Amino acid sequence: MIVVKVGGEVLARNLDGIVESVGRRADRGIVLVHGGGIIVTELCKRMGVEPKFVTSPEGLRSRYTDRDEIEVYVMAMAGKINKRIVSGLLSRGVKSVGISGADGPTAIAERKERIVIVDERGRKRVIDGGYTGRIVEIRTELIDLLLSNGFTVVIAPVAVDGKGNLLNVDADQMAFKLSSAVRADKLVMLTDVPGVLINNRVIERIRTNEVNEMIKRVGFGMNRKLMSAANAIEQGVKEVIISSGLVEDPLAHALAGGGTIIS
Amino acid sequence: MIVVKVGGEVLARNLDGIVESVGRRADRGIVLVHGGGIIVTELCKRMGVEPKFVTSPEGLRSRYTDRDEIEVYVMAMAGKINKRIVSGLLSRGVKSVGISGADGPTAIAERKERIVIVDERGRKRVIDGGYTGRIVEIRTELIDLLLSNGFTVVIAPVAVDGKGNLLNVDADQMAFKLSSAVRADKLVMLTDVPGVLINNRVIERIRTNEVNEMIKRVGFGMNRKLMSAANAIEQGVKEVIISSGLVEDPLAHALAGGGTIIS
Amino acid sequence: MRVKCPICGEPVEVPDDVLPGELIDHECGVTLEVLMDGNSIRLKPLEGIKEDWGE
Amino acid sequence: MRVKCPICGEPVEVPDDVLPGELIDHECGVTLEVLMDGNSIRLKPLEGIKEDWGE
Ligand SMILES: [Zn+2]
Ligand SMILES: [Zn+2]
Repeated sequence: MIVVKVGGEVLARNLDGIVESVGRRADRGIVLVHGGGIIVTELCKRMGVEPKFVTSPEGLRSRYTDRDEIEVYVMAMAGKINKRIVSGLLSRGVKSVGISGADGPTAIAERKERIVIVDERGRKRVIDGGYTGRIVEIRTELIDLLLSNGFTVVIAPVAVDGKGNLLNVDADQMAFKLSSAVRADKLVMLTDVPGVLINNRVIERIRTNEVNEMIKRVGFGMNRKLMSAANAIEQGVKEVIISSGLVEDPLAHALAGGGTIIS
Repeated sequence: MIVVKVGGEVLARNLDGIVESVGRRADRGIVLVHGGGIIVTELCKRMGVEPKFVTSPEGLRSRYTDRDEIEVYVMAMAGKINKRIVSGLLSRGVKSVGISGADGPTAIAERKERIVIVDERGRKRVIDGGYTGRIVEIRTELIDLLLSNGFTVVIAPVAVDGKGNLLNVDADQMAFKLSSAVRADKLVMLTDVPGVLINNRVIERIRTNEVNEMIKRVGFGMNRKLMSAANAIEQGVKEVIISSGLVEDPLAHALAGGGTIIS
Repeated sequence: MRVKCPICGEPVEVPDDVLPGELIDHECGVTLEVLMDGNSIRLKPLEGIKEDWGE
Repeated sequence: MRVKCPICGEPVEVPDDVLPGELIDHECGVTLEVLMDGNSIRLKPLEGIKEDWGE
């Protein structure tokens, strides 16, 4: 059984290619975790929902998901993108089910109830933490049931907390935690780069004990992926492949060693 | 096992009441089909998607679902409303799964590929039929699997055709066809009226052989419901209850005989 | 503008402001659909309309 | 405006344009959260912030 994560950039440029590639290997048992940040941003714009940012007392600026934005986020992720992938698989004869982490429930997250920010006047204030969550538990009952009955499972990066709040969770983190929880043979991360790059060369293989050294030499997004990959392998995933989602048949390419294998 | 259909008007006014009522009886096995037309219309407005209407050569004006509108429809139905119900059930400790008719697939529909309209210049023209569908097949595999494993199933009125097009389908029709397909004990239609009204009085019971007589005496929306109800009963549903979704504990009220029973 | 009817061969009067998909009932009894490809116009008997929709 | 510190009892200077949730570090070392109910102002030691978020 393999978990595939595909980001919003890749979906925007190659949705059909991804769907085709996943569909061809559906009999292996595939859980596809999708992102879609670009599409959320675009939709927010169309609906006049302004992106909000907050500044922490340490000066760190970050995106803030308020009540309006989580609504758009859920619609775009669990509605638009998720169902487009499902119907694409279906048109290729692959039976699939699209869920979010709230269904089952499958992904339970914790939200920051309150956060401290520095406001426009330069004064510290405590505000509601918004609707971003950190996954604290994966329940595999629903996914196991669907996979063992031959369905390809497509998951939107939405989680739920104990109070029933829908939360925005990072799709990478969802893929890592999910692949650990279901003890996937492989986790394939399809990105818009060909793998882990150092001096413009793709590193073919990284052992978990080399990750700490490696993360100093790669960019910010990639170092988080590497740390999470090492973590997932410690939790029982056999290997993580970071590879391009923009090539012909991205899964064949990834499984044939095109990209970086972390093991 | 019972199928419950709840319309958009009722959801807009009493979503929590419906969720609470369904949650209390989850152990009976419930499939909840929801509408949400009001929310789709509102969202279209916010996104600047104008509702479109077409006129048939017979002079009949009807709503037209174009490519922009089906996108909003899917997001609102399968994203916003569906996940809000699922998370509401979850916060009451009820494990549930929200799907659309495209998942599985569960509801296969046929769309009108081309339709004849009379255009603004008064001339007949043939145009693409848009994204409204008529359900031609219900596959119960996914629903059966979920129900038999203790999940409450929440279904958005989205279907799919053989080419993978997502289609807008009438939630009433979905509920009727679904309850026939799964051979439900009961189909409960929760509406914004207290039942089938004649001279302002709720008719307590209607036999299927009385339906033809009855439909002349009720309004347009209700006569379609009555015809479909009679049809569902012929197909094996034991009874259809048409009842208010706006009272306290609407399912208890319906199952205790509050409303109109068709059998 | 005049185009030959593909069924009876007689001329069909096509309005100058015709749009793709426009339907013209010809005197021989056929309903013709206007197909446009750039500036060229073809007429084809109307097909593929399901009358019996039911909902 | 001056309000009594709930920890040390000494006066705390509160700006006139204060907003709900605003934080004031008092000289006794406590961080106070401003709670507003209509026009009345209360100060409460800040609680319920998880520092260790990790992501
Ligand atoms: Zn002719
Ligand atoms: Zn003090």
